[in-house]
Amino acid sequence: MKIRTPSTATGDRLILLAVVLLAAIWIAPIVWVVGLSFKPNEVLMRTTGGLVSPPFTLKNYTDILNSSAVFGWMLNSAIVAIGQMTLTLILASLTGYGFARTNFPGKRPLFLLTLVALAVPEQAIIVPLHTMFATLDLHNTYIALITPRLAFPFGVLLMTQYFRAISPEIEEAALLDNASRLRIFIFIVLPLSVPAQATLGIYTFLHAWNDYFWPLVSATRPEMYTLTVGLASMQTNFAQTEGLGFLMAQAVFAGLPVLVLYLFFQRHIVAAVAGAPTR
Amino acid sequence: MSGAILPAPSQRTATTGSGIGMSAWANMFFVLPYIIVVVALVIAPLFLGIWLSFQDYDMLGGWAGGVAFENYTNLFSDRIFLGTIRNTLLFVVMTTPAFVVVGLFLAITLNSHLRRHAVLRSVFFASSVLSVTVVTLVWRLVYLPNQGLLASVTNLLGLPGIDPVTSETWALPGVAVVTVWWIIGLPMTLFLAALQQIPKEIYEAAALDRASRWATLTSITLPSIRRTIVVVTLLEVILQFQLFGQALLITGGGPDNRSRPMVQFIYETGFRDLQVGFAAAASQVLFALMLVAAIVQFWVGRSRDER
Amino acid sequence: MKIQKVFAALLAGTAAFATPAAAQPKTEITFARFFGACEADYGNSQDVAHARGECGVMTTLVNLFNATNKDNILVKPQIIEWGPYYQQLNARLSAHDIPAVAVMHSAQLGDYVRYVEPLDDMLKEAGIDAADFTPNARNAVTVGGKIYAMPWDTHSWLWHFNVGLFKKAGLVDAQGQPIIPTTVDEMIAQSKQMKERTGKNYIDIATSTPGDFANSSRSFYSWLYDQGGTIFPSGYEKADFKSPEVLAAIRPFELLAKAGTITRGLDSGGGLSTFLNGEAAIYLSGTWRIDDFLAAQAKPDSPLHEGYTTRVFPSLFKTQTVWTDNHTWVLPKGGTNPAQHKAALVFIKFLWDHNADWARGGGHLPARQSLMAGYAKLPLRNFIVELTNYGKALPHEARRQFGFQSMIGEEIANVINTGKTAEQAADAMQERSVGLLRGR
Amino acid sequence: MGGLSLRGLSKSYGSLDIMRDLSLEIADGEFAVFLGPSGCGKSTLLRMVAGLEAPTSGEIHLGNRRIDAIAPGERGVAMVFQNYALYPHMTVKQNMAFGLRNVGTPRDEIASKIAIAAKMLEIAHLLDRKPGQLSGGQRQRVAIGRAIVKQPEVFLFDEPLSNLDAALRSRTRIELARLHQRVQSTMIFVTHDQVEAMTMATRIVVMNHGRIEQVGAPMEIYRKPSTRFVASFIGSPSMNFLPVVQAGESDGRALVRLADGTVVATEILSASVPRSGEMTLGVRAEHVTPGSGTAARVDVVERLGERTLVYAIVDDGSTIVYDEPGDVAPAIGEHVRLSLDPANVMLFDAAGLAYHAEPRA
Repeated sequence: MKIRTPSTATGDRLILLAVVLLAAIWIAPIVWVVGLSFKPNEVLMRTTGGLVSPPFTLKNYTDILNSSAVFGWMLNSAIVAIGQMTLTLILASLTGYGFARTNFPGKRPLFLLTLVALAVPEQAIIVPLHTMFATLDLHNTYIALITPRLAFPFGVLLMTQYFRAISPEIEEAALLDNASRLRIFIFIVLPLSVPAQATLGIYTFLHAWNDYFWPLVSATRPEMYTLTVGLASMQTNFAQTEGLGFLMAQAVFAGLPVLVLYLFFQRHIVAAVAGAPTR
Repeated sequence: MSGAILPAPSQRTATTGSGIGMSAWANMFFVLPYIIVVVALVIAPLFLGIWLSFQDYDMLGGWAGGVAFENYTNLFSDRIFLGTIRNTLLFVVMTTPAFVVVGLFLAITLNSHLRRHAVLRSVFFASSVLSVTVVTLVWRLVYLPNQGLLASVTNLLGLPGIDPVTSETWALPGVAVVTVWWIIGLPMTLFLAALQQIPKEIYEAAALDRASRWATLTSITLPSIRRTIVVVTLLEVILQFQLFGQALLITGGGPDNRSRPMVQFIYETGFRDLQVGFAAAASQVLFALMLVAAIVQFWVGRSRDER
Repeated sequence: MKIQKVFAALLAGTAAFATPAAAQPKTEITFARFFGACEADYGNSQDVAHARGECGVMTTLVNLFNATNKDNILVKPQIIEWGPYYQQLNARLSAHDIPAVAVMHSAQLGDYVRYVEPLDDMLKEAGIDAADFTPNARNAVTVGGKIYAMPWDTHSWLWHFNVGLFKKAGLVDAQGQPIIPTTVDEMIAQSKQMKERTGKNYIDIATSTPGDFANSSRSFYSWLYDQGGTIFPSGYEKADFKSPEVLAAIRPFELLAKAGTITRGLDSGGGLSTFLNGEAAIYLSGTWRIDDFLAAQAKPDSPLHEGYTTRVFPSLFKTQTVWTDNHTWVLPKGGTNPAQHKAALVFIKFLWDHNADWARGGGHLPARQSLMAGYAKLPLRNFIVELTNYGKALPHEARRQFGFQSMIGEEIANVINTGKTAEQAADAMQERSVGLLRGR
Repeated sequence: MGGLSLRGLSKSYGSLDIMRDLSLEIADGEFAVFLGPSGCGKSTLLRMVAGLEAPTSGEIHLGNRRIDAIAPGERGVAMVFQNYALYPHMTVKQNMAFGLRNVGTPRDEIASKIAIAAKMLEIAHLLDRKPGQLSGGQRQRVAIGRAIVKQPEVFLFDEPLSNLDAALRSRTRIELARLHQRVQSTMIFVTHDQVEAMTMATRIVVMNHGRIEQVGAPMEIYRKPSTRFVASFIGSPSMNFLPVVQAGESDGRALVRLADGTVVATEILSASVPRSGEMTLGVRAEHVTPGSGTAARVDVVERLGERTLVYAIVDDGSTIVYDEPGDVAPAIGEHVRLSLDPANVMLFDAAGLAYHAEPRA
């Protein structure tokens, strides 16, 4: 009690130290990836150490950029990821609000259905899903690339929880302000859920962007490849031994857009709504 | 606070009828689009999968008719499969607490507008943007016996060598470490979003009450985000039950089947060995386990809620 | 459905950007393959003679064909990563999204035989002389007496030697060539001598990931065939891993592991760099690595500079055989209309005519007997050229060959990495084979 | 126009009855305060008027419209919530404008209404801030401003002062009273604080257990509480309650005997008082005077400045609080004699029902 102030300062420093140490562990492999991406593949066949010593090369990156299809794949990935993110956010928000704040016949069983869907492993449905889309002749379309991931029960659960935590008085105030349920949803509830939206948005985007197996079996025409499938198709059969630098460059190339997106979004995760300084 | 005075929203509206805004039936339109999607894209394929699990169906060899429970009886006499259940459960038990604790620690520590905190958040998120292929490639370099980074460090410190690739004991923990490293960004971000919902005034009040850091954590922060902790735990359990790529690409499930997860078994039997019906049965077992885990957690979270 | 249509219409606009402008009325055929893409290095190059590596040769071959064929045919490659290639192919077959021409390992052919066109007549029609197939290639594409694929190569399993280490260990003959062990005991003795004299491991093998498990099983099959052994003594619905031959084929790994003269827990990158850095005497890998090591040998700072050579995976038993596999081209059923079908035949004939380029640039043994003499003139190929006569593969009747390869490889990796005995491994293989052969 | 009529309202959640058959008329322009302990149903009643909760049965009329079936926003009521319920992501101006925008009020009209309200509430300089940047008192004003701009027929206040500190609370009380003078709208104010009720109300509705205990003007309720509950809830310090037995009558007025045997005269008509049963005598501190009467010993002395409260213990152990008018208070432990003003003592029967003095003709 009495000596709190100094101990808090020490505690702060200790925690910061722990975080910085942890961050060092976290960033080391990433630095390694970036470092490897600038090394010639032949050198990497012998050693993956010596990151700071020459030779360096940009060839791994120029090899990617020289592929005529790569920007088409990137566009595909962007369409798929943005489409999936947007639609998931809309679906999850609407549904989360419906479950959190409204009532209707059959709400309980429908919420249970969501929970059940949550527990369905991807592997359990991928074969039937592929067959379904084949029957509908939808493979090699954006619809097939986007829709299978829209049923994202976790998103619904997350939004439900988040909406529940918003004070009901605010909505009641809006109700008394003559706002319709939809207006309340759009003008009050959605803006208040920005941190959750940003989180869910990043996650779905990342998931869609990095997805591999489904686009692999669904988009078989090279012009419909996503970036992950396209980049992987460029790898030779011995990529892991002969093309390590190239692989790493691909990883950096494919990861960069998501990282940029995160940097953009994280302002909203640590948002201005509740986090605005009171003073 | 208001929650204590006002009845829960669902309770309130339950007796409302047409009293407030829209009618009850109309509210269903909030969830209807999603329900349609989930039925068409999850529930329907799930039932197809369940049907498949009772068939002898080879992806290329074709359909050889129903076999009743044969796929299931075969599964439960398959030592490899039983091993994957053990591995999967162990893995969930290893990683989920790590995700929650580390994620929480990072979120609480880095929840501010400070520039250096923003940078650190990005660092912890950055690993998530890598694909599993690259993540495992790098970590295999770390884990390489004798020459890898880990071996160098343990040698330097004079510790006994930990060799996740060839050790039956360390294989699964090795995969777990990679997994936590890879996707800690998600729980951290979820916790950050939840922390944003705690009103600043509560912390100010606590500061005025001269609450210690620990007291603030245990009596304000944790209770305020308890629901999120439940949700994150649930999510991580669900996600980690579906461990696949990291195990496949780091250890291949070995040594001696000690790190092969259920999904790898499903993948190998279904997609490599083409035994779709058999793999479907294994999928249903995984589904059942995950469902039980989800229900138990939801029930635990809920019963605490009601107290 | 309606929403889907609206959505599709909306997206169609966007898709138009991603789709290259429609080509002239050419006969387009799809060409599914792995081997990677290397536009950066080969772009639109048609210089097949100077292409190096599998990717380079395939890319320039298709470029050349598209530029020069007289039948107005356009081959559209659909390139997929090697790892999930067959999973994707399965998905495509079940979705009736079928390529006109596809690459296939001969080990897989048995599983796919009812999905691909029998080619006896078509090869004739295309002007491909099946009599020119090497014995190994003929065997590889023939199922039940019929040809189902055009063979493209034979690849096989070798010992790659660091001759310098062998010299240092005193294990070279008068000509300075490594002494090749002929029995298990000799091999173990050599390995111990190597370790004593040089401190280096004798055998370098990658054993830690699924991609690497093939390394152990290829070795296993080779030693099994050397004894005339089989894992299918009584039909293909039941495997037998209890025979003395099976145990004898696993035993060398157990002994090497006990002697501590084999690398443990390396992945493919680690295995390769171990050899390239002169940290092990013998690298277990395939025909496809020869050119890499020759290139390394040429560099003065390379530990291989003192000498590199290769031999067919040595028999430690009564006869010399070796595991082989083949890249082949198949025409999946339903992948073509009549015009495309004709075009596909023109294309595989073109490939057939360029088999020598593949052998030279890709490093594999050619599928054509008539090219063997020329191939043997390439560096070190004289040591391996004979293997197309005696190399063996599992019969096509054996199902789930991929599964067996992984399973056997994994169990042998356990012997190497975790000290299991040959008997324990064989028992595990026996048990797991039941699951693999279950169903259909 | 703005008279509010609640008719036979009942509310239950499942089998739990919150309110049974409650009726109440509130005249146009009245400042009615619903007063009662937490859980008494006052908030539920307010929320039913607002339309945030539907009565299980009964009707609500505003003027000559029946409003219980129409949407909250269309009822012509505005509400100030306990936690203000400001929209955190909107500026003060946007907060106030939201309700008007929802009904399609022209932009310039919105602006002028906000300007007027902001001036009245002295928040004009805060219009571009967000709630998170305001102090508690400022938020309070914004919440009121948000209600004012809608020019509702009825203002509803749900314990809006409970989150303010004491000084701010008393200031706001005055401002609210002033506001009521100015806008002349009907106001309903829910509180558990009897001071708020006494200071602001034109009429107080005391509630307990989902029932109305008493409705009346503040002084009426103070002087003539109809039940022991009301008597105990109103007034500070709380009324003294002493167990008594009836001791006959004198001149038709009831006499009661305290536990120590002292007989106390009252001005209550003995005919109105039930003959049998335990009775409780109630008397407020200001109607107890030291000098003669019941003996007691001083226990605690509370100096409030303008008055001094003395807590004295009677023989039977019960405590009597009284006002010491003089500057010189007795010392603790001192023995005093206390007399109760017959005109202002009241009696409560076992059921809590009150019997009041009857002025002599």
